[in-house]
Amino acid sequence: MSKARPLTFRKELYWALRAEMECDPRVILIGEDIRDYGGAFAVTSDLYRLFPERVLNAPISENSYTGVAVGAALGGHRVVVEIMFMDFITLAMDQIVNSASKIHYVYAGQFSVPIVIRTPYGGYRGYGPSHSQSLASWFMSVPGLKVVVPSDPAHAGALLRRAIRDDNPVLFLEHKLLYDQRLDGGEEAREDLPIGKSRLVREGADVTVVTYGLGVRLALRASDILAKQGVGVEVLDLVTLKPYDAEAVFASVRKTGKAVFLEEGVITGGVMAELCSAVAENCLWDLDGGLARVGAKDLPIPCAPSAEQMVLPNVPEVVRAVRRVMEV
Amino acid sequence: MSKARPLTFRKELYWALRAEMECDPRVILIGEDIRDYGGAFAVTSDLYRLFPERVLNAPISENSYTGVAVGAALGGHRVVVEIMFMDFITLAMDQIVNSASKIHYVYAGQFSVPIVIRTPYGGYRGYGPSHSQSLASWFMSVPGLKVVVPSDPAHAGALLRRAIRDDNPVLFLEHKLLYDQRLDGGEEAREDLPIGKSRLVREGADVTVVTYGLGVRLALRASDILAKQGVGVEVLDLVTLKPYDAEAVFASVRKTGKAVFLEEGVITGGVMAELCSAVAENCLWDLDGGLARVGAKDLPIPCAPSAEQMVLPNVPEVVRAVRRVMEV
Amino acid sequence: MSDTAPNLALPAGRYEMMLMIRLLEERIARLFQEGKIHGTAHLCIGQEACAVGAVSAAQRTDPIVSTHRGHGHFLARSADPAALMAELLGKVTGPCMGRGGSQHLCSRDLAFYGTNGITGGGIPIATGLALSQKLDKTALAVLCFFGDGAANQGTFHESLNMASIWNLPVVYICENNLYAMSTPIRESMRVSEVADRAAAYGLEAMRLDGMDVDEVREGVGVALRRARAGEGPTLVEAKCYRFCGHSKSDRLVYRSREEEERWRRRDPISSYRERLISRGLRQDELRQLERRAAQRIERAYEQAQAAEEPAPQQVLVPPYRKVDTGP
Amino acid sequence: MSDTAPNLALPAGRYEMMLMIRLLEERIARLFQEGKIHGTAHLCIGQEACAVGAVSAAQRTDPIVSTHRGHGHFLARSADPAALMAELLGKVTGPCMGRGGSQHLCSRDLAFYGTNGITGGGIPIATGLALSQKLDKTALAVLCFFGDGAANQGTFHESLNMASIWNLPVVYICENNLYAMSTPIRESMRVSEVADRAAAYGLEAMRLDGMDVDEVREGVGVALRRARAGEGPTLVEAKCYRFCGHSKSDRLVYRSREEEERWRRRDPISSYRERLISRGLRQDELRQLERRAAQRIERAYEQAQAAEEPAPQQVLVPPYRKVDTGP
Ligand SMILES: Cc1ncc(C[n+]2csc(CCOP(=O)(O)OP(=O)(O)O)c2C)c(N)n1
Ligand SMILES: Cc1ncc(C[n+]2csc(CCOP(=O)(O)OP(=O)(O)O)c2C)c(N)n1
Ligand SMILES: [Mg+2]
Ligand SMILES: [Mg+2]
Repeated sequence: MSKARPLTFRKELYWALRAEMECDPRVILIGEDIRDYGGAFAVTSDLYRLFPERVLNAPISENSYTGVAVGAALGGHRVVVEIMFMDFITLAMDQIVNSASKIHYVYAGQFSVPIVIRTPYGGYRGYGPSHSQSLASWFMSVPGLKVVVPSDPAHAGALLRRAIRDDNPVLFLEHKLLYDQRLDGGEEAREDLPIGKSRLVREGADVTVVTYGLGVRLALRASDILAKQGVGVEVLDLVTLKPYDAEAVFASVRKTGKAVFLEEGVITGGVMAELCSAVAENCLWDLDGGLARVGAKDLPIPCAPSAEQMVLPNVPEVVRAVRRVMEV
Repeated sequence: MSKARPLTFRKELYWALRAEMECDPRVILIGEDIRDYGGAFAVTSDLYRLFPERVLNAPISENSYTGVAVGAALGGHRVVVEIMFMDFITLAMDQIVNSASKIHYVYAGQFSVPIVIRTPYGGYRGYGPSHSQSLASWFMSVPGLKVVVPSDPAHAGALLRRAIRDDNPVLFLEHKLLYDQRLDGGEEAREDLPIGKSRLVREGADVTVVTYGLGVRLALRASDILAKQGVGVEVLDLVTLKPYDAEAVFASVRKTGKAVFLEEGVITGGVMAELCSAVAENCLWDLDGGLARVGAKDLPIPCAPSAEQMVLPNVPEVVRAVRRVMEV
Repeated sequence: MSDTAPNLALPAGRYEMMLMIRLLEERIARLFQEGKIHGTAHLCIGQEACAVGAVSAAQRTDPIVSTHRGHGHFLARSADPAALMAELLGKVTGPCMGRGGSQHLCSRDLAFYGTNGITGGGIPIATGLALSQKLDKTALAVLCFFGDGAANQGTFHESLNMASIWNLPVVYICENNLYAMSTPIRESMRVSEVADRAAAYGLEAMRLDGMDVDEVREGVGVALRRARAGEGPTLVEAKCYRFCGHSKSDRLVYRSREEEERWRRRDPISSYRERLISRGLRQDELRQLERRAAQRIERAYEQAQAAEEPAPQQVLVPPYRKVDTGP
Repeated sequence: MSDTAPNLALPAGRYEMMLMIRLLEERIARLFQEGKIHGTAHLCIGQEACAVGAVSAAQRTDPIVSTHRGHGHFLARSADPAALMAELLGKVTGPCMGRGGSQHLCSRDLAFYGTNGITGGGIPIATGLALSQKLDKTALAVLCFFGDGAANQGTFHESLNMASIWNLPVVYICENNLYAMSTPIRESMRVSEVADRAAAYGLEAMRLDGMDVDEVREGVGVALRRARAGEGPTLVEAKCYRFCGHSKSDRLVYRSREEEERWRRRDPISSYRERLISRGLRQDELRQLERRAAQRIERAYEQAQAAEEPAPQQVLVPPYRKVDTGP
């Protein structure tokens, strides 16, 4: 394994793909411009040179190449699909929801569909309304699907490898702002985490912030600010959104007695609507403070960077929400 | 207006379409088999005879004919799209989410997209995993879209007329089991309700049940049972899921101090995840009992009627949930 | 005559299978009328020659991807009407334990990769199965059924294109029964034949009489051989007609009784019967075979009827396969 | 020379407009390099003849639906580089107040129904606009641009089919620049030309040299006349080449420098310049026009630069139009 360049989130994904392709000849990749272009976000890089027959450039046909992945999975392959931007997953919903996710159960266990759908999500880059969305919440209600969102380079690779080895369809979301993040500490810093397990990123006694993906970065920054004000924020990274680690969330909220639920997607009907509800149903009598959600305003994401900032969540909003749940 | 046959939910929708087509020549209908077949659920009936050029049979091309509706709306028409089963809306997500819903805001108000997407949803008919889903929750997080779900014939017609007159894209969901429901009391029983307003279906002092669509029927049945046991259940029909009537929900929960959130869709990430969260955020200190959600298990909907019953929510589950939130 | 499955390599076997399909579908129609099956189903009465002709041309391990109108495809491959009946009746002895029903009927053992409730939804899946065969260098080819209506779905376009550029071993069989539900093909496309679309993908096209089981068998056989030889996919169009309604609620207002009559005169089963007789098959042999076919269907119904409905612990299981081994 | 917009009916006007597009795109590329624009943009350098030829053939009220690579289409219709620049720079003077940016640029006044960030996403919208024209019996026809890559998207198939069966007044213009991002057309389809697909929908096909503004203008003019006369839609293929990368991150590894050189020799602007000279246009007139074009772009940038960024009360508004009148 080359160590010349520093490892990044992007490279961790690359090495994970490469390792799985090396040890399992059934693993194939399908996506747009993932051969010589190396993928829009340069994740697949030179894999097509190492595995020329196993890296397929698809025409711009999102729904059908996702369906092709399902078929190839039924045929015995493990398929990693790349959807260039999560916004385009709108085109592939039928094959994800009605084929990939249902087959194992509806066919009474005769088949499973070991596909991973990798796709970059999220904003803060001025890419505008059709290239910036965080649409994870839709998939919370899709039975049979798993949803995994790494938030740092230390876990990204192992999570992707586990996703590929998982016999179930996994939606694997990569925040665009994370690709360049360095793996501090090199390979030794890598950590393995099973799918379905959350990660306690920072302990704190006063308020729990439940989040995922890039939200972890915002939560940590807010926590830094609040720490100076004497508020201990516990940051919990869900990592797997579906099926999520309810026990860990409940345990943390029971400890702190209050919680802020943070995501980049639209607040209304977001991923955190589920988490906040689950906490309200299960931990109501353990609360000594409030519950609050922070996320994007209920608007399309404007292109103008100044406007985008106003629509997407930011650190001050997280700080304010923490303050709010502490006022009883 | 013919009064020979009793009015049903289906006929109320028919008359609403007909009335709007009569008074506004810009209204057109697009969908599969909506001409001589009259629509899979016989809603459009003979409208193609009355308006031969304004009722278009579309080829089986859900994404594109939804996009055609968007284009025709930009061209000045009001378009009612019929998607034969809500399960097929998976194919039209791109045009709904990335075109119809975003255009007004992203184009800075230069255009609006007055389309209504009518589609039958829901199970309990043995139609199986691809013809029974309740997928409303996805649309909660789609900025710019409205979502309306009538629960009875008295309101269905006026709501559809309002949806057609609304300048924004409206997703209009019709539960299959409601089509045959009679309008008791005839035309006088019709009631007008603005989009965005909920409906207090039954007053009660002890527990609020928030629901919509066919859920209202389940809630009322549960309420009947609980009334005999001395429990007063207040049944609130959301009617509009997006933007929803938060004030009314909060007011009711503040009164009763506890709430059950009922829907037919999958509980996890459901519509009620949003409602339950909003109540938890806003009414926490008004609660004197719990919050609970009732909905479908996190499974595809099996075809076998016996199995379907186990997966979809039922009246005893609602009764148990009400009992649960009352145990403090 | 022993009670082995009809041998589709033989004309009499194909005849018997077509008859079984017809009788099965008619039985199912009755069960709906009697309220013994819930939900819906799409019967293939009139289209039996397509199913039997195509499936008979394939090897038993060639993957099949079917449609909402797939009972014939399943029966032609399985010769097991009891399994199908059980699935429709929602019994645990159905291959999907009643979860899938008519529109999501699948059998791993039979390499039958599902009927499909989404019009056009199976086309990419079949294409992916063909990709698997190519990558694994198997000698298998995929049979992908769909209707004329599905040929207007984006998946048709996208998938046939991919099969063509990747040169995949798949035979696309369009059962063109002239209608998609109520919509006549002339109102849903401006070409007179679906096969006219093959050229848009650089695909071979083949036009067959879908009412003639032997013509379908031969044509599909040629296409399968091409696929196996690495010569790429074929779009086969088999013109046929459904004698029944689209589904149970269909009042058949959109086509004329004359048109129906014209096609009924070309009934694939009775015309094949005549052909067999003219080729020397004896009437009494045929009658025996017909009796047997009827018995099979009746026994299948009884068997399925006697089976169990799923218990809660069979239904309320996680929708995941439990495997999560770390790297 | 006065400062009115270039008259696209005249050769010199078309030349000036192509040049403006080129200069605008080059200016935008520089702004990216300087970090003055965020996000991304797809430049149409090399494809100016398609935009100017097609738009010049249309009436000013014929609706246009564009693509992610749409600056040229917008400028050819608007002649207003300041509006475009403002939109890209995220200023309130952009027609969408900076909300749409490069990929969702729209102007109601110009009947310009948006560039589109979803490949193939505009095709059904254009088809719907054409349906509107037909129902309203206007004399307008729609121009629908898309790329060769978009021709593999399901929406292409579904929409062209609908336009054909409904006989809609729309001209589909495929700007075939031989690549979809890095994917050469020969790897994404097995027909040599996108126009080969017209027959699958019973559509007229037309093949044009997309590097020749006059050929595009004439061809699209014919197609527009057909559309207006109720003779139905046309699929026009204009072969062209983008001289720049797909977007700013493109390292152009997927095509050869020789190929690029070959196409650059056919630069639509310099070759048209020569043609104009050979037809008698004077060099000094051309140079004056060129100076003016450059000034226009520079002034546009300055104007846009000076405009305001959106304030919170302009951004944080409801995404709905406020109308809800009861029946
Ligand atoms: C995506 C989708 N759209 C619509 C339907 C409803 N539907 C079921 S079958 C059918 C007609 C299909 O026609 P065709 O492909 O010709 O097959 P046939 O029924 O004639 O065998 C329709 C519209 C569906 N099941 N899926
Ligand atoms: C649905 C969708 N898939 C993928 C993309 C990413 N993407 C943007 S442009 C492009 C290539 C389009 O190629 P073509 O249609 O030939 O247009 P060109 O860029 O060559 O002008 C791709 C893949 C997208 N924007 N939308
Ligand atoms: Mg058909
Ligand atoms: Mg291109």
